[in-house]
Formats: sequence, structure tokens, C-alpha cells
Amino acid sequence: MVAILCPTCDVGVAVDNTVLPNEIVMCGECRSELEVVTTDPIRLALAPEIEEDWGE
Amino acid sequence: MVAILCPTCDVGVAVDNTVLPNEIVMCGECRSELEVVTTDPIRLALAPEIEEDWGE
Amino acid sequence: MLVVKCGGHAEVDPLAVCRDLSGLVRAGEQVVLVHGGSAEVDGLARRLGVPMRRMVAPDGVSARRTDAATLEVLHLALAGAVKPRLVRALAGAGVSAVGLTGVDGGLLLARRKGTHRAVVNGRTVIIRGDHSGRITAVNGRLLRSLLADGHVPVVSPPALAEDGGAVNVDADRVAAMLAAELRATRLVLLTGASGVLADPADERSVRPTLALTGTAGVDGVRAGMAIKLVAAREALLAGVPGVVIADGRSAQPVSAALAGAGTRLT
Amino acid sequence: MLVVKCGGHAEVDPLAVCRDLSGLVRAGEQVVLVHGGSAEVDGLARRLGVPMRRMVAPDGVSARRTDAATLEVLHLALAGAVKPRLVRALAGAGVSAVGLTGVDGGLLLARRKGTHRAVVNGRTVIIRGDHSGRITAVNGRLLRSLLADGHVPVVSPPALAEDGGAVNVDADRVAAMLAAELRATRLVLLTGASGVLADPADERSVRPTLALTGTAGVDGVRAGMAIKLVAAREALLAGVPGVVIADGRSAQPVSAALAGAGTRLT
Ligand SMILES: [Zn+2]
Ligand SMILES: [Zn+2]
Repeated sequence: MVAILCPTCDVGVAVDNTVLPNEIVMCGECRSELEVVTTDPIRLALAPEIEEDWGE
Repeated sequence: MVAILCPTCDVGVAVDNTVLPNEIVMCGECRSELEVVTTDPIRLALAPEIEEDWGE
Repeated sequence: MLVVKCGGHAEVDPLAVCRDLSGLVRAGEQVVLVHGGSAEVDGLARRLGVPMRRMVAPDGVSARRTDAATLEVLHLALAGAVKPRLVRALAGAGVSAVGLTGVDGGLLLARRKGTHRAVVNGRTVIIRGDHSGRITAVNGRLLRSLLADGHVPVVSPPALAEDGGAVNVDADRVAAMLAAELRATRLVLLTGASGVLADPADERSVRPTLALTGTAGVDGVRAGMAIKLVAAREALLAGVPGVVIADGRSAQPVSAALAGAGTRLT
Repeated sequence: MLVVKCGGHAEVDPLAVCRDLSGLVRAGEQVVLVHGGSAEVDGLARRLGVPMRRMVAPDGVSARRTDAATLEVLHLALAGAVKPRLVRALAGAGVSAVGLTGVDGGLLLARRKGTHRAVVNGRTVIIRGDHSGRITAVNGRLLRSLLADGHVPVVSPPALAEDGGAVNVDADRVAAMLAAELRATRLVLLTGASGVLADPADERSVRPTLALTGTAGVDGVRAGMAIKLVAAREALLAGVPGVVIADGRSAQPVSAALAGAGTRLT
């Protein structure tokens, strides 16, 4: 478990070391959805918004 | 070499024993084009007419 | 004006659908046939050694993962195998049919989806670069022109993206969009079941009608049916008065649906 | 009205052809693009493990042996890969294109060839069951309707046989038939050479004109060119005034052909 600063609110987010690239984690402070953009070192960015549907 | 009756003119046509199924042989008497329809025994029939071209 | 969606369920007989449609066309009905072909896409992918993958969204809905190789196989199978078979079957039944993908004449324009969320080993991850999209516009003029000349347009994915590439789109929703654009009176979505079932395990539990009110989902339906219900709702909201989900496995599946078989959506 | 056939030959750049055509379309020309795609057919056949065979006629002309598996691959490759690429390339150049095989709307009707003669190990044998045919009718109305609406039809084999099946036909002769039916003023057959060469080994020996008089063949041409000359003769006899065989490898191959490059047939 490491603490990474949330790019939205600057508060530390607890992230598991086994996190996957592109995995979504949530900031407990501001509830932002964050994407793991690199895992070594772990870096977070605001996740793209959800698209409403999938197509086939 | 065997002699098979030509279906057009009824004269014997000399056909090689190594003839292929569907091979074309010509009757020396009436000049008909004949198709080998079976090889064991060898049987001959009048060959279909030539179509003028091939497509692709 | 009638829009019919058939296939990809392997059990739907496309020849029966085409024979049935030919009778309706001869009776003066204008018809657009929309098709998918998941079984053929998967079969061709196996022959070509292209792995097909699905992704599961956080809400449990599963979708085809359309990477570049998958898109190529999808285009080959739909435009080069499924569509010609339907066009030939219609021609054999005396009806002139013209096959089109969404790329032809800009028939289906789509916005490429930027990202997807999928669940991998219990974790939600972002997936980028999927060749799938959402339809943003339909070229109704091309279809009306073909219909006016007496042809049955036979339409399938892919659609044309803004960047000039092709993207996969959902064929049920294509049918709904076309029905709306053409102001069709009826949209028939054929499936491999007797309709929307109250109990998925009981084929005889067909709901004769189903109200798609508001945005709430319908419980107890499998994923393929859930997307059909989304398409049905879109058509209803766009003003298509008669929307039916019906059995594609019968001898005259479209006539049966128009006569009341299956589930009428309201 | 202009009919262009592009090959077939791997060295012709379809994107350059499409960009060039888009300029002509914007200048007000009506254009039909006909295509083959032997290289793509052979490539897909290899990937699918379907053996491609050729047969050699008693006169030395070689042709594709089209058994059922070959016909399936041909339909997949032409309708599912080559044609969509051309349609997308035209769309990307700002031109609306609609892809059609001869099966769509009965565009190309063909008589199935009953038998072929081929030379096997020096012996002439009859081959039956080949899925190839000779075009007997063209649905010009469908093309005229699409042209009137501003689309470029993108046409290829197969054609529709009387028995409802698909049959392979020669794409150069398709182009000639369409040019005749549409009363095109010009037919451009693009190839992987600078034109008809006086010396096949010398690229610079292009004949500026070539008279196709009577039924005599032209000496010293390779097989692919011989079929182009048959197609050219058919178009000329049907009243198409300008028939050119030109280089498909240049940056603006159609404009160059219209400006005098290649071999003009008379
Ligand atoms: Zn935060
Ligand atoms: Zn004789």
C-alpha cells in the first residue's frame, strides 16, 4: 500500500501495490475517479468520464 | 492402347490406357471431340462444346 | 415501412426470414433488413486464428472487444459472407436486394468511443483504442432512394467514424435508428427466443407486452436481450409506433411477429 | 461519364486512384469504379488455408479455378476487404461511394459456364463445376440512380447466376459492360505497367495507340493484358469512344490516362 497524492484535491490516496495499469481507484476525500496511468512508479490522473453505452 | 467405338461414327478410336478421366481425345475418322467419361473401363462420349472465354 | 433485424443467433434461419419478407414486399410493403452475424464473425475468426475477446462492464454487460484485427474479421464476415447470403436469398425469392454497410454512402455515421471501462479480475480498468462507436447520423436519403426503386436495403455494421475509419456499432440499435429515420410503422427485432420471457428458463413464459417506462431496466433478462430493449426504447422514443421482439426460429418469423407473436414493447 | 477499373495488381495504389477520382467527381464528372483484387484473394486464401489453383486453357490463357471454397474466399476478400477500403478512401477524399457486387440489385447477371477445357500434364481435359460465368445483363438503372444522387458506385465480381448462386466474372469485362450500358465516354483500365508494351521487357516501349481490328489477337502481350484487350474491344464495339489502358502506379493515374498517358485503343 502506498499513498499517492490525488491530482484533484491533493490529499493522499491509498493505492495497493498490485494495482493494474489503467485501473480505476477512487479518492476517499473528494470521490474523484482516478486512473493508474503508470505502475512503476504509480501515478494517478483523473479518469475519463463514463460513456453511456457500449455498442455491440 | 485399346480401341473404343466412337459414339458419333461407330468407328474404333485408339485410346491410350493412361488416359485421364475427362480427357479429350479425337476420333480420327469423323474428327469428333470425345470425352473420356470413365477410365475403367474406358468409355467415350461426345465432348461438350467449347465456350468462347474464361472469365477472370 | 417495416424494419427487420435478424441474426446473429445461429438458430435463426435467414432463408426463412428472406422468403417471408419477399411475400411482404410483393404485397407492397417497403422493407429494410438489418443484420448482425456474431456466429459468422466468431467462426471466421477461428479459421483465421484471430482471438476474439469480450469485455465485461462494471454493470455486468458484456461486449465484443473490437481491436483492429477483430474489426477486419467483422467487416469480412458481415460484408463478405452474411450479407451476400441474405442478398442472394432475397434475389432467389424474387426480391431485388442491395447490401450496404454503414460505410457505404455514409449510411451510418458514428462517433468513435474514446474509452471503455471493463472489469478484469474484479478490478475496473480503462480500455482505450476499441474500434466501436455510437451512431450519430443516418443517411436516410440513400435508403429512401433504393426503396423507391423497389430494392430491399440489407444493412449491417460497421459504421463510418469521423476520422474516416470504420467502427463497430450495435446492429439492434442500427435497426432502431433506421426505423426512426424512415418513420417506419413497425420495427421487428428477431431473436433466438420466443420473445421477452418472464422466466428466462421457460420458453412459454413470453410476455405479450412489456412497458419500457422511464429509464429503469427490466429485471431477469440476459445481456443480448437487454441491448434489444435499449434499441426498442430508442425506437419508441423516436416515434416508431409498433416495436416487437419476436422469435426468429419459426417458418414465417416476420409475418408471425406482425400478427401478434412475441413481445410488443410499449 | 467515366468508368475506371483498378486492379488486382498489388502495385497499384488504391488511395491514389481514389484521391484522383475525387477531384474528377468534384469537377462534375460521373464516375463508376470497378475493382478486382487477386492479390487480396490469394492472401486471404493463404490465411484460411484454402488452396488456390489456376487452370491453363489449350490456347495458353490461364484462369483462376473457382471451386466453392475459392468463390467463398473471393466474395469475402472483394466485398469484405478490398471494396470497403476503396469506399472508405473515397469517403476520406470527400466523395460518397457505395460498394456493390454484381449480386446486389441484380447488377450483373451471368450465365454459369458449363465446362472449361484445361491442359493438365500436356493433356486436354474437361473441367466441370467451376463457379465462373459470363455476364449476360447489367442493371444500369441501379447505377444511374446512385450516380444521379451523387454517389460513386464501387463495383466488383461476383455476378448473380440464373440459378441464384454467385459466379466469378472477369472484372475488366465488367468495366467494359458497365461502360457500354451507361454510354460512358471513357473507359480507363489501370494496370501494373505503363500501357500496352511493344516489348514486354521494356517499360518505355508503350504503344501510344493500338488498333484492335477484327478478331485477331495482339502478339507479345502477357495473359492479363490479353484479357484487358478483349474487354477493350468489347467496349469499343459497344460504342464507348475513348478506351485507354494506362499505368495505375502513378500519383494521379486516372487524370494522366485522360491526358494521354498509356495506350489508347481504337
Ligand atoms: Zn481527491
Ligand atoms: Zn467418329
